[in-house]
Amino acid sequence: MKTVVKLFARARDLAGSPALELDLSESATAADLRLALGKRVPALEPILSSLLIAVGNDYAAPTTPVAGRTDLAVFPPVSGG
Amino acid sequence: MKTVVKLFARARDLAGSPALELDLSESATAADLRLALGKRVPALEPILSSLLIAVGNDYAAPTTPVAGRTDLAVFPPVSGG
Amino acid sequence: MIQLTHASIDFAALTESVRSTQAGAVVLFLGTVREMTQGRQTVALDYDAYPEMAEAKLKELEAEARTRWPVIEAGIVHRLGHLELGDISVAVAVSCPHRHQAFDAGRFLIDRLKEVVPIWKKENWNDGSTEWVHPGTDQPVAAPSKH
Amino acid sequence: MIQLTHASIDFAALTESVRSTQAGAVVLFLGTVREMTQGRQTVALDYDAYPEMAEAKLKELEAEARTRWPVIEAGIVHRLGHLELGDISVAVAVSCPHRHQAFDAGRFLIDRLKEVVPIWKKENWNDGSTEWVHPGTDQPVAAPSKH
Repeated sequence: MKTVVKLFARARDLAGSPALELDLSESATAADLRLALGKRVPALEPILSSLLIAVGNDYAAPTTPVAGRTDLAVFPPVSGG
Repeated sequence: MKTVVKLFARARDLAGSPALELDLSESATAADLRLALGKRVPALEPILSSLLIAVGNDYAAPTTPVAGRTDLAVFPPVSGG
Repeated sequence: MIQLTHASIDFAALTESVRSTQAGAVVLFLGTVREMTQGRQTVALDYDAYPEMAEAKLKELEAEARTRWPVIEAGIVHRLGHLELGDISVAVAVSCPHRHQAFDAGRFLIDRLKEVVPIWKKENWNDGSTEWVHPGTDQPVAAPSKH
Repeated sequence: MIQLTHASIDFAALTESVRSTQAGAVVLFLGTVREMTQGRQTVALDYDAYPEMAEAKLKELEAEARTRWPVIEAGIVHRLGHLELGDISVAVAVSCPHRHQAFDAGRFLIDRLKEVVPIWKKENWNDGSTEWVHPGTDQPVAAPSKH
């Protein structure tokens, strides 16, 4: 199913876009999303393993379901303050 | 020798004066000053052992000489902040 | 008060907003744009955020602080966009009955903010290059700057 | 800036005075007049000082903080005289390159101030009585109030 993911900071720069549409299975987890992102945007490879995945306002675990969500975001480690 | 001592806070209130003149020996120490104060102002007795003695801008040890100094002060534990 | 803003942070107003006759102590922390980081010279920073999640996380942090310390009032403001040297990037204000509570709660809020709130800064170095700061990632150049 | 004053403390000006492009962190501590202390109600406080020694001790504390942390700027202002509920009795501001340095230096300054600087406060309780606060002395009534 088509799933839109927002991107921020260096992830957005590397992808060249603030959002991507991925095609995920109905049972896809955050781990699957990470793999799909790497395939879709090879430029993300250097930071792929460190990317954080958010579902709504919460950080996702690798097993967190993501398919069909409309509030997904992917970004590198934070550096506010 | 005549020695003037400034008083602050509850020590001043108990003595009823912002300063006292004491008669100390030429070898008098801070410990001697404390004893002389207690004799001169019995009302200070309840807080006498906790009074701090300053010579100039420094806290005195019991053995610190005080006779002849013109910059002596005696006061209870501090509570600023 | 939890706020993300592109305007200058009014730290005095934030501090006033947490004062209370129930509090004997107020602690304010300001993060400001420092010029030198490990021998490299910054000329500006750009801050970006995922605003919805950042505000939600800031509210969570305030709530957690309130469970751990007797917080009377707390406020966190983070600036976004382009900041020059010396500008205030973040302000955290907290009031508590006693001073060590206020220090501990304030330090907790800024420490956790830097760990979990989705905000990112991009260095503008004096050689004209720019670089996102992403702690722990294998960046080509310098280590991340920290307050 | 080291200052004893009978006027209201301008904490915003004090904070501005320690900001620097060399600093990534500013910590401000405010002591404010709290209403309740161990179940007793304060209506006002009177602060007295031995001014020459107090200023000397404050300068010593700033110097000691500078030997222990990379302090860029520091300022301490203590108010004297009659303070109402909520008034600021003391403000400590310090800037350092990194945040934990600023928190540690700020906490050191206010902790030591309360131990060694010859300033005293007198409680004005809501029953009309007054009482000097002298920690460790055998006072007839309540324990000393602390921030």
